Amino acid sequence: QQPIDKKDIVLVASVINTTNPYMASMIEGAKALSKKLDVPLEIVDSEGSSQTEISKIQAILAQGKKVALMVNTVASSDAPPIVNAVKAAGGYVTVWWNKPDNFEPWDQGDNFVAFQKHSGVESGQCTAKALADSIGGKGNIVALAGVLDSTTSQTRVAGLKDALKAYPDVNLLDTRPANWDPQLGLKETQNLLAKYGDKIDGIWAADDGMIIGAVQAVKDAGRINDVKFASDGLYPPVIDMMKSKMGGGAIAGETFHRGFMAAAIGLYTSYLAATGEIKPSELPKEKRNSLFKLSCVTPDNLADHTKYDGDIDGWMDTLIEKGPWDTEPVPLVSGGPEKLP
Amino acid sequence: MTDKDTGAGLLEAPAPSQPPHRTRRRFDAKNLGEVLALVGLIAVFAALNPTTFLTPENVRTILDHSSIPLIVGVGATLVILTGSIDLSVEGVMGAAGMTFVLMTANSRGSTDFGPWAIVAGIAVGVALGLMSGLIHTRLRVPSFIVTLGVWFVGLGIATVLFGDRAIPFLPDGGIKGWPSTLTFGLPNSFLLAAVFILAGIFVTRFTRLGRFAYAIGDSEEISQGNGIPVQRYKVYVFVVAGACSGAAGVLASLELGAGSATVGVGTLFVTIAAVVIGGTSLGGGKGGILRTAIGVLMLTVLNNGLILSGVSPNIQTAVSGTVLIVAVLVASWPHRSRLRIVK
Amino acid sequence: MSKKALLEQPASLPAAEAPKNKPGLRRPRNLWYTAGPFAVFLALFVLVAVLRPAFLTGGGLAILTVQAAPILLVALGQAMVLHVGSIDLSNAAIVIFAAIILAQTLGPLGPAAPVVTIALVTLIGAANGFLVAFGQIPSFALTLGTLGILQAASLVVSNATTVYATANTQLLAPLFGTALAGLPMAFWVGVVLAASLWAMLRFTKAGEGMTAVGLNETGALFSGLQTRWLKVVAFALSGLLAGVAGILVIAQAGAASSFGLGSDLLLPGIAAAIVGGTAITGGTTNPINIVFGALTVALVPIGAAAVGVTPQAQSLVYGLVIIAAVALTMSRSRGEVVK
Amino acid sequence: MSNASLAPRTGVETPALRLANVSKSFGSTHAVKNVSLEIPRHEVVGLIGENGAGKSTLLKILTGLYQPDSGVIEAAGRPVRFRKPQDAVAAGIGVVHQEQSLLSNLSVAENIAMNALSSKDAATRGGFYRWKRLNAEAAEILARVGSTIDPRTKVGDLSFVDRQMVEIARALRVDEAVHAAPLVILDEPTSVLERNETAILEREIRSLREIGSVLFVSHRLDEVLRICDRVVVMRHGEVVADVRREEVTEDDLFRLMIGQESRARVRRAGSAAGETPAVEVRGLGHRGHFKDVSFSVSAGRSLAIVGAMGSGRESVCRALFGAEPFDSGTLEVAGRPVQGWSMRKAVRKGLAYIPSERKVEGMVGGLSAAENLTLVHPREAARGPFLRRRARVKAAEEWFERLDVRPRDPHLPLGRFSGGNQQKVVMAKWLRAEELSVIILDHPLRGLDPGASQTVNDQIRAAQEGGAAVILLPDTLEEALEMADEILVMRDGEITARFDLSVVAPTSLDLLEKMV
Ligand SMILES: Nc1ncnc2c1ncn2[C@@H]1O[C@H](COP(=O)(O)OP(=O)(O)OP(=O)(O)O)[C@@H](O)[C@H]1O
Ligand SMILES: Nc1ncnc2c1ncn2[C@@H]1O[C@H](COP(=O)(O)OP(=O)(O)OP(=O)(O)O)[C@@H](O)[C@H]1O
Ligand SMILES: [Mg+2]
Ligand SMILES: [Mg+2]
Repeated sequence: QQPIDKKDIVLVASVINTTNPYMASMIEGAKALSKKLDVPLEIVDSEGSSQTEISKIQAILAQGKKVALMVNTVASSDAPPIVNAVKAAGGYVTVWWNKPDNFEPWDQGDNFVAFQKHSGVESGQCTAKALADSIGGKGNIVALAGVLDSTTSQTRVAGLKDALKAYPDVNLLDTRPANWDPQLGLKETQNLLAKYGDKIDGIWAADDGMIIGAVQAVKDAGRINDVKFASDGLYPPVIDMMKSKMGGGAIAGETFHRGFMAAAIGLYTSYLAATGEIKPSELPKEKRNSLFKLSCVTPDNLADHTKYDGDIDGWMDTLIEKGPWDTEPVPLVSGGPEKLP
Repeated sequence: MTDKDTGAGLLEAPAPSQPPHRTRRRFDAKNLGEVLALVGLIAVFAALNPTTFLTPENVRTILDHSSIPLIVGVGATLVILTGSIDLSVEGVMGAAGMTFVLMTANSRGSTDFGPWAIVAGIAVGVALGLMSGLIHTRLRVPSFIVTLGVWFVGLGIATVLFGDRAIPFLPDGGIKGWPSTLTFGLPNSFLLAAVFILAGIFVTRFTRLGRFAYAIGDSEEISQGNGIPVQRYKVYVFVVAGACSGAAGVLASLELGAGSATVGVGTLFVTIAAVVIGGTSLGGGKGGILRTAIGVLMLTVLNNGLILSGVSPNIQTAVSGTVLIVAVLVASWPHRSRLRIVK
Repeated sequence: MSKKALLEQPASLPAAEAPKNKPGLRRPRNLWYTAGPFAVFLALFVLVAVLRPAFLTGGGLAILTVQAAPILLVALGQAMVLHVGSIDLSNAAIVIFAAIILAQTLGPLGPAAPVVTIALVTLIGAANGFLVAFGQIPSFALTLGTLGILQAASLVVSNATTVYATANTQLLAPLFGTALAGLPMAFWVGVVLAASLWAMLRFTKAGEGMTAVGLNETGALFSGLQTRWLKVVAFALSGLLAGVAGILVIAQAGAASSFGLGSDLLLPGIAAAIVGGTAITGGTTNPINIVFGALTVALVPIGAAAVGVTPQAQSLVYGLVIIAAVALTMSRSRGEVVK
Repeated sequence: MSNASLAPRTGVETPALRLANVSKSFGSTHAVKNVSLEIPRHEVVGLIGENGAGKSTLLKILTGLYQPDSGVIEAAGRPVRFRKPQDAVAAGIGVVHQEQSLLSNLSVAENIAMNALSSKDAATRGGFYRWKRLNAEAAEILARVGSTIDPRTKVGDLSFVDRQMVEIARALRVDEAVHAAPLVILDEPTSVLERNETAILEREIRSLREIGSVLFVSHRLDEVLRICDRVVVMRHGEVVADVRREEVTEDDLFRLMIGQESRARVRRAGSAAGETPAVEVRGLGHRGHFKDVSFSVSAGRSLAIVGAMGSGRESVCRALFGAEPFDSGTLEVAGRPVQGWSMRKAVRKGLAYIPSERKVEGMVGGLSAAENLTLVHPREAARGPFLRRRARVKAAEEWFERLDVRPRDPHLPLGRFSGGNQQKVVMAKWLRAEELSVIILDHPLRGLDPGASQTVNDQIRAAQEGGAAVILLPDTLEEALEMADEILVMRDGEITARFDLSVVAPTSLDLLEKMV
């Protein structure tokens, strides 16, 4: 396929919703990259629905535009129809976070440029470790998972359970799905607090959206000084909680990865393929099914990670300079697919 | 054929004389059925979880969790009594909640209007309820579809208000802690819900609004013929429902301590299921707010009890679904007949 | 009951009366009522095409029909249930359940898998209908319950993960791979099913019986119609059509998961049925118009995105357009009670 | 209306209500054409006319439910416009509609006071109900019509007759609401009433005449002549006669209404009992409804069951047709005992049931007349699962001709025909069955005008001659005596007497004696 002229390209970033801080950050990153590259951008809001996601992406394709698409798929099964549609329209797509296991970019041709994610297992492991350490390697914890059928949530929970093997005295009492939602995080935590009372020493969540509700529930129960939290994503509100040493350092562990980085890396990968700067079929497999570095954050090393949020433009410059696979703090670390422990 | 005999042959003979005074039935056994089911559920879970279920802590959790569906249930019951339905609950809660959060002191630092923020939140509910009511009555679009649309409209307003900036948090202290603070040993959120329920019962027994809701649900045409301004009262009912959803949105935001467009998530199905389980007929005209309250408590107890009993989340919806079906089946079994029409 | 039915009886009729017409044909209803759903769709489509001409040239219609196909199937099933005066809240859950079953059986069973899947979900639909008709449970409550049960069943069967169709996917490929008149087969399948249902309602005893049940179930009962079985048929059809929609999910995505593609068809399905002129009170359904209802419902998000409504405001637009579309296409008559 | 001093000084002779050239049409139907009439004070005016003559429409205009297309209405000498029901109430007009219009889930007191409740009257204070006062007022009005219903009872829990009394009580409430002399309008209030209640109503109408005036619609010409001072006859939407009671006989009225002579009533020649009964019940019982009911009817014979309200005769008929269950005894159709009896099986065995609640049970108003016609026994207008629309329309046209259904449009939804014509179609749908064995008629003439009644009666006889057994629940004892070969009397769910009319000829009084 011929490279597409830069002025014909449209960047498209598809996000699950517009109100989750991670998604907001993705939009921010997409906008910043679009400005840097001077290529127009469209945002697709899936409103949490696969149907909506696919139809909106198709609507953009329908206008005959040549897209460089980054899509944070709502569910794994969304990837094939999106890839097929993009392929048919002659665009390029990079998928973030979810795809079917056997649906590999190299089997689909150049238009499916790459699949990218941060390791879920690693995320679960590092937050589990931080949480277990913070309660002195001994005690009871509960876990809040995401939507039941989400692979992201499942890998993180698998990581949590794996890491806990090293802590025989830490007991995982219960795992409840809270659908990534703060309100459900609140309710489920309240139920768990009622069920286990003062037994709970730590709360783990698959994502910071839910930890916001969990923290609120624990505060209401007056136990914020007794319970530790660990979760994934280091959302801005959680940074504040860590910085303020809320509950005497209640937030024990986090992971660092950024929506704006994910969106920009994904978009930029597609963009490079669209302009012909990379030829996907010539890339090694780990660059087409990639796991990016995920940093474990504890209150001690928090400061190392907050610097990026203030300088998104600067980071974009580095990205464009170094390329999608080699930009700190999220360089490519290995190829997928992710293996469950 | 004309009747040539005069007088004597008019129709049938006099009916056997009736008992002089038939008193109205205030309480029928069916009411007790739902209460018994609730007691039964409590007994089962108390037996399964002797150390955790009936603790004050857990009872408070249950009451706290029931508060939002209870408040929404007051409006939903009124609407359903008129024979309409209000699906817009979650959207209205989102819009009202976001409005409230952004108008009170919050981490985004927008202007703080103090208590007016609560008023504004409820006003958004009222406005959306008014919109539903007016479109439903003026354009004569079925309430099902109007409120489905308004659900999305509310969600859209909430999303626009949320924008793409950081989550607005409520500051610690202040009113954020109010819902979970205890008064007389009960969470304020539940006490507020109780006030709504009592007010709702009062409205349905003693005011035109409530009585006319029943009348309209029985038959709109007859109500119209009896001079009830049907369309106007339907609008009122939707406004009340909007206000209830608005208040629930404000309460939910207070509980969460942050603004969220999806603050109402899951409320609609719980509420409607509670109305149905309570025995209010979706056809309108039959039922009541107390019944809905019992239905809400049943569902909240069920949900909480299942979690306490360690039922796998994968099958939890199946258990709730089965209980819903069994509850309705048991409630309607005595009324089965070959002529009964059930929609 | 009696009083209400008595009064609502004449109400469900459209007001306009045409003079005597050809024998063998039902009196033509109000023209707008017949053509409304098509006109609304056309107007919206033209609006989008004018604001964004590229939408038309880029094969917008084909994309639209891809999206509309599953909505159409679910809406047709819903309309059959609405036609007999009930509602089916579980049909989207059936879609997912069917898709998961199909994904698991397509490899081992091959061509028999879709048949088995459809048979299974038709039975599930029939079970819904059986409980509604013979258990005398209001359908709203019953299907709310079966919705929960089916959701759990999907999670259990799929082990709460994504299930992939591993082999024989080529069997389903023509659904979205082949086109007829520029539109995918999947959509034509929906259109053919709509036409068959239209003919069923119009030309068969069962169809007329279902109409009678929807208009006045007591009257139908006293005429010796098997009203209860007719309801079972309606629910079974809803299950069957949901099963076909499940097949489309696998044809499109090759995989299914409990909360993935197809899980959120309930509300669009109901909206499409009603935008297509189906009376929520029963007895008035035109399956052909539901095709346009489904197209309209599918067009709104696509169109809004295409004409560049900001993402945050899109659900607002969706809500308003659905209300407006129904307000425009609904059949109303003087004095009719609208609930 | 409120300010009497503004009224033109027209003296005592000002009629309570005057209509001048009032017209109302629905589409192409001129329901009411140029009607002018006066209802003087202290007079009871009867209004009669065929089904569909426009009576109900006229009354709906007078009560604010419809707006006239043209014409003037004057109340107490001043032109008025009733835009909503309360306007009419404010002008002192109370009404009992032809179809009951009570809210069944509200209490009796609320229903009686509804017009006041919905118009900021003293019954409420700032939107709040004054229950005590409501109940007291209602009890007082109910006492006036001789009813002992507790005003707090839910209307839905009342019997049909009690509900009618509540309707009447509500109409009477207008004289509480305003001080002007009330006009009470009664649209066929007696067609559903028992004799003693009719008597109470008559008394009440007479006492109303003392304070105001009454407009009274009925198909019972004898009753009209007994109660009314004057009779207005409508035909095709127009007033064709306005006569004083003394000037006319029932036959005159009949002729004025229908435009032809009333036929003399002849008793049908009795037919002998056949060998095998078409239907036979032995010891049939259903707890709480009826017990130990035994009878048989053979082909070509007719059996009438008479009894008071609550005698259980309707339940027996419904059990025969499979609409209600029975828990003891046997039912044999064509000599064979039935098992798992249902309406569907009944229809298959050639039973027909014409229920009294026509609009709910007897038909599907939203379907066309032709479709209704083939709703039962569809096989005769179908090929396999497919309908034969042409054959059906032909059948419909034929039956329309035979029964003189008007309008002659089988495509019109049945709900839009007038009651009498609906009843003809309902009859036709059963009569066209190829093997009709038993026809059960529950008040087949209720609400029908005399002309329509004749047509329907003719059809019943024709069916009987065609070999069907007839079971009839008649409106009047005379009807039973005229139509039946055998009469059963029921009381409290049991048969108290049997009369074989070929052996004895009982009088109405004989029957009455066994009923109470
Ligand atoms: N709402 C309506 N819409 C259309 N036509 C109507 C309507 N109401 C009445 N009509 C027409 O007006 C005519 C008169 O009807 P109306 O009900 O006044 O008759 P009626 O004299 O009360 O008959 P009955 O003795 O059966 O009660 C009918 O034949 C009918 O065609
Ligand atoms: N929605 C409607 N549209 C058109 N015509 C109507 C409608 N409703 C009623 N009608 C007409 O109004 C007339 C009166 O209707 P109604 O049902 O009162 O019959 P009726 O003649 O009073 O019956 P009955 O003889 O039992 O007293 C009928 O002739 C019917 O055709
Ligand atoms: Mg009439
Ligand atoms: Mg009549």
